[in-house]
Amino acid sequence: MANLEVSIGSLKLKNPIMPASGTFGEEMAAILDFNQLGALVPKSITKTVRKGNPTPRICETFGGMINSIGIQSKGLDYYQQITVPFYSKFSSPLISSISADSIDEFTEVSEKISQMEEVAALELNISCPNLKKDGMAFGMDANVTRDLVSAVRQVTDKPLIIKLSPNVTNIGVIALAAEDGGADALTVANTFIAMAIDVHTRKPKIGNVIGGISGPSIKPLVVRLIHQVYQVSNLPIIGCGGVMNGEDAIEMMLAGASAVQVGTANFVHPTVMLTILQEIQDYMEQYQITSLKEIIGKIEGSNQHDGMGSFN
Amino acid sequence: MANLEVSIGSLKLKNPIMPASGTFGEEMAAILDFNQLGALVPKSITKTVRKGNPTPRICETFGGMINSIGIQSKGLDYYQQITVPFYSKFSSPLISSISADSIDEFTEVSEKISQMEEVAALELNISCPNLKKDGMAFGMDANVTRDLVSAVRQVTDKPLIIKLSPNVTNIGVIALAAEDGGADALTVANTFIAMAIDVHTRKPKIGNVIGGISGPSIKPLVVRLIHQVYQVSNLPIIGCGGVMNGEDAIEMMLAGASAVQVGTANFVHPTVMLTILQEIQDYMEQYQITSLKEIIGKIEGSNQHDGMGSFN
Amino acid sequence: MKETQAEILCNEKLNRRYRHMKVKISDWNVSEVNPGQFFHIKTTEDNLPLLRRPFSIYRINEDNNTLEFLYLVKGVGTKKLEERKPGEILDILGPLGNTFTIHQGGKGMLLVARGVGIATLSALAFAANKADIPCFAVLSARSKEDILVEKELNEVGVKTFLVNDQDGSSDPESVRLIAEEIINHRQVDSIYTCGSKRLSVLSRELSEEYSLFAEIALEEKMGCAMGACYACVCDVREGDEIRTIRLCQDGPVLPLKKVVF
Amino acid sequence: MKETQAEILCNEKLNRRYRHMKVKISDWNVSEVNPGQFFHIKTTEDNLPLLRRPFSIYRINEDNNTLEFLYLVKGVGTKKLEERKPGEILDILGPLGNTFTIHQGGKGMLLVARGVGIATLSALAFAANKADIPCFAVLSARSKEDILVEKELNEVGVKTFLVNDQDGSSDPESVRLIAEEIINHRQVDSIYTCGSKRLSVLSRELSEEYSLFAEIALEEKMGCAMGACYACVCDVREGDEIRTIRLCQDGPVLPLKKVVF
Ligand SMILES: Cc1cc2nc3c(=O)[nH]c(=O)nc-3n(C[C@H](O)[C@H](O)[C@H](O)COP(=O)(O)OP(=O)(O)OC[C@H]3O[C@@H](n4cnc5c(N)ncnc54)[C@H](O)[C@@H]3O)c2cc1C
Ligand SMILES: Cc1cc2nc3c(=O)[nH]c(=O)nc-3n(C[C@H](O)[C@H](O)[C@H](O)COP(=O)(O)OP(=O)(O)OC[C@H]3O[C@@H](n4cnc5c(N)ncnc54)[C@H](O)[C@@H]3O)c2cc1C
Ligand SMILES: Cc1cc2nc3c(=O)[nH]c(=O)nc-3n(C[C@H](O)[C@H](O)[C@H](O)COP(=O)(O)O)c2cc1C
Ligand SMILES: Cc1cc2nc3c(=O)[nH]c(=O)nc-3n(C[C@H](O)[C@H](O)[C@H](O)COP(=O)(O)O)c2cc1C
Ligand code: FES
Ligand code: FES
Repeated sequence: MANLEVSIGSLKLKNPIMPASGTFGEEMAAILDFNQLGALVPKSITKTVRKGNPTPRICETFGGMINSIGIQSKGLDYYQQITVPFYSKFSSPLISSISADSIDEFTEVSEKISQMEEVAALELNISCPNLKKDGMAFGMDANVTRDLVSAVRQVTDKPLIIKLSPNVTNIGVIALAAEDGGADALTVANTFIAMAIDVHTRKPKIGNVIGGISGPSIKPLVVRLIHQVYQVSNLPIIGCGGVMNGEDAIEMMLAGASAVQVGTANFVHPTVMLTILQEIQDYMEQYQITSLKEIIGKIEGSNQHDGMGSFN
Repeated sequence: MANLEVSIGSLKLKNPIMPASGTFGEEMAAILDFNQLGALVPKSITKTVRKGNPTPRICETFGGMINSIGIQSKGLDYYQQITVPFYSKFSSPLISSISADSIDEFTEVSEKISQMEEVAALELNISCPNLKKDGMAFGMDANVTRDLVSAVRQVTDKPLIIKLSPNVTNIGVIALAAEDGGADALTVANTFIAMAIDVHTRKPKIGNVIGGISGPSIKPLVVRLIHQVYQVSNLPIIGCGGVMNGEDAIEMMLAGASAVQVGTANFVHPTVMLTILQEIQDYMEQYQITSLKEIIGKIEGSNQHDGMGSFN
Repeated sequence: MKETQAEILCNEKLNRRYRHMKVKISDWNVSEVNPGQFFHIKTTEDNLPLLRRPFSIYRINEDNNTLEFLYLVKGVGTKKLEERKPGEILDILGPLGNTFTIHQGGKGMLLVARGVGIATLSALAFAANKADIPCFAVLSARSKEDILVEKELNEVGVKTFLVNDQDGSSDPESVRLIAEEIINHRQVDSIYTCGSKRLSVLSRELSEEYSLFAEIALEEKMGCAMGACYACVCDVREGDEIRTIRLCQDGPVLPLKKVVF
Repeated sequence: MKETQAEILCNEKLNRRYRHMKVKISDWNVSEVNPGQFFHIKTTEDNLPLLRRPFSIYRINEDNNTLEFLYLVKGVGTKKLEERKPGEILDILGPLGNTFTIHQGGKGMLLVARGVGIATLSALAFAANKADIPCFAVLSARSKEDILVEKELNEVGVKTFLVNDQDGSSDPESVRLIAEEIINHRQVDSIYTCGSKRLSVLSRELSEEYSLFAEIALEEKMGCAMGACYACVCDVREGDEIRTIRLCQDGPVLPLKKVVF
């Protein structure tokens, strides 16, 4: 059988497929064998309890959806007492996704979670708004990103994954800042800022007016971001955005991703991650690939292109 | 009958619907009555003849397409001698879209085209790469944008429309820079940088590796950009990206657009702009709207939101 | 909870706006489905629309292992669903959510349904019938023609009261008169509602005035329908506290008194 | 050029990979369509896939105002097209592009087609038949079963020569022997090719060696198919210069000698 193992820095995964934070939860264990996944990534946790945003919190778009959940969270205590023990029952490593409003809070939560043996790695959701910077997301500024990552790096020895925001002029610069700060890997990327209006009510379709778009419609944007980051950074990349099937996952790996997160597709078919794994195996068989290392970053005929500029 | 007139600064349009540059050409006069359009916007012109990019130049994505034509152009002489006279036969105003590699070239081309009475306005395609800045697009840097717009402002009295690049961290800052430089209106926006890989050949689906994505899949991103620009800038906005029908056009107007460009949809149905006009009229009738001014920017229940940050 | 490939047995127009669909389950037993629960249905095989759509279970047939749904043709998803033909395979995920509470030995129940809200309440009515609990239903709709499944309810002994907007009989005050008439004369000790905010408010008032056990089935846009995404939240009052719950997991059925309107 | 709502009369499987479709035009006359031209077809009403797909006209029937297409089921678009049923309305845009040049009074033409390339060349064969020009066709395919429309061509007097990959008869050297046999013995003064680069190279060689008039029909991905978007470009040699032309407007038929392989 094909070898699906990949590594994200020091973190060895039995396969490259894992859920994207916020699209996966404990309840899904009733229908999905968590032990078959490369890793487990629960919803981003915050220090304190958060109520989240007003409804409607999602709306559908052509080939995607906008969400504005607002990081509803039960807080760190609940996470440490209930969530982590729940996930530690499974053989797949637990990656804890963390959100916070300030560097201090990121550091505090990261430190506490790092002390838990059951947690294999941390993923920092730096697309969340930095209250100290007018609510602009941490991940939209290279200096803030570097400072944030360095601060968290001080308090943890666990693999530190930074989930980048795609809403930037040059993601390469942010990727390098995270690398500088001491990141071990990069998730590329979170949702794109989007908005939809109901022309009949004239109201925004999302209670919070704007939200993040995910799903197959964003995949071409994400493949480009992965390609760009792969060219400038040495860190392993976890691709994320619009993966619906095995070919989409392979496409991201060819662009440079070592592993792939699946989000919105879980809502469409709750066991889709297992289907994707099967399709990856079929692909490897078809092309006689024995290890996924043979395809990571192996796009052909692509001259080094910085991904800037217009091509119309 | 409903009044569909809108104005883009001093430019009065009989209706808000016009083609997006690069998706419209003289040949379409065989099937589409150009006199019914709000304005005519031919493909971006460059100073000299340009061959464009290698094929394949387009590929399809879920709900969209990537293109990398590479501004194939017959050059300024041909444009002045053949293209402009052709379009001047129609009653709808001609907006000349201009691309260039440097501020000097933008200025030179703009000056020459401005001297032609037949040209009603200029649209600067600032998503094209600035050869002086490592090929980073003009529109990705606020200072460059301001300098470019000011330089062109010196040489023309025609309405000056700046077509912004969506591939930026904060489009509001670029919009204000263009306004500062003396722009009369903003087109929001050009295509998003994207990429797709054929997993069977392992090759990029576009000869140029990366290209710009357009079509319905990007509409929620563009509605958000229009909303953001509308909140910070006083300039009239021309919405562009993913409009397929009348409701899409209305949605952009509610977000703040005074007029709307239609691109990819022309490939799907070459007379779609006329259908869209009819659908706008039907909508106005249904809601007893007598002038489009009643809906421009009239989204309800939207608190001033800067569109930054994450909302997952 | 399972993702099941169910065969469509019928998918018929009931009237201008509503459809009735019956599907056959081949790989598990429908007896585990309970009134109030719903299924998250993939309306079309390609991903346009992308997301599933939630529909309450209208009728559970243990004899032939089939499930029935009633739906309003509304937007892109239900338009695709409407095109699906008998013999085709429908991808359904469920059963999901919690269920109505039926008092065993209850004296009688009153259902107050607006529009397709009766889909959700019918499953309860059929169960009441099995449990020998008398059941009364006020069916409210835009017009006489939009009244749904009156016959099917009557067949199992549910006494129905029809009101509509056209003759004004559906306004809350008129419905109150009908409901009070039933409560006063027919031994009702519980009330269930679905499909209208105005009727929910009325039902709550009645439940307080007449000390009725009261539940409501609510709707909210859903992503996962499995408790993972926090899209489908709703505020509930618990004592002095306002708590946010997920309707797909902690609902769709809630004690009427807890709901924050 | 028009966007037409054509009624599908038939859409049948020819074999494992290919389909034949016939549509009825009601609002204009198909006599304005010429061999070599193509239609840009919306394979599905919803926008998945979004873009139209170009298909050559295979047969023009002036008697009943119908058009016929032959197509290979390849990816998402042709899979949707395959599902379309007789009686449904198909949105087609055309006729587009230029046409083959037929010498009036030509002595004879040789068609060299690979796979579904014969779709494009058949229209020419039928026109040759009308113009009383003898016509010979080499039909190359992966396997015997994949050979298309041999019977239809024979019926109008086209002499066909079948080659395939399975028995090796389709390699360019074998095809050269067949072609030279025809050219030498049957009075041929023109050659037309479509569907294979190897056979195009062979055809060009033959055209040079035997001074044949030679044309080729080419393919490239298309956006607008109306000359507006510059997606479908191809390089042509004009004297010492290389020029870029748009296949949808300046093609799909080109003088074989101008093509840059
Ligand atoms: C638990 C539950 C049970 C339901 N049971 C039934 C039923 O038995 N019969 C019936 O006709 N309808 C029922 N609904 C409502 C039904 O789900 C919507 O009418 C349907 O999703 C509309 O989809 P659309 O694509 O046709 O409409 P669109 O308006 O195009 O849908 C756009 C988006 O909004 C969502 N949406 C729209 N209306 C609703 C709504 N009322 N509730 C939740 N999401 C909505 C859709 O799911 C979709 O994501 C139920 C809803 C819930 C939450
Ligand atoms: C002028 C012209 C005439 C043609 N005539 C015929 C014909 O008569 N019969 C026939 O079977 N095929 C013909 N083709 C090819 C046909 O257009 C493609 O096979 C078809 O577009 C594939 O679509 P798909 O969605 O099934 O495949 P996919 O591979 O999923 O298509 C993806 C994209 O690539 C484009 N594409 C893929 N292959 C081609 C191709 N060979 N040429 C151009 N674009 C392509 C598609 O249009 C689509 O935009 C012709 C092409 C051209 C340009
Ligand atoms: C409903 C929803 C909730 C999400 N919540 C989070 C979150 O809490 N933290 C986070 O980092 N990303 C969150 N995301 C973003 C996803 O993890 C992922 O980056 C995004 O959905 C793109 O992947 P997809 O296209 O496969 O869905 C959320 C996405 C959705 C749709
Ligand atoms: C094939 C193609 C060519 C284009 N060429 C140009 C161009 O020359 N200049 C320009 O400013 N924009 C160009 N664009 C971008 C469009 O004008 C428009 O901004 C974009 O397509 C988004 O709109 P849409 O989604 O309605 O297509 C091109 C787009 C396409 C698809
Ligand atoms: S729909 Fe996802 S939590 Fe309820
Ligand atoms: S397809 Fe647009 S120019 Fe040919």
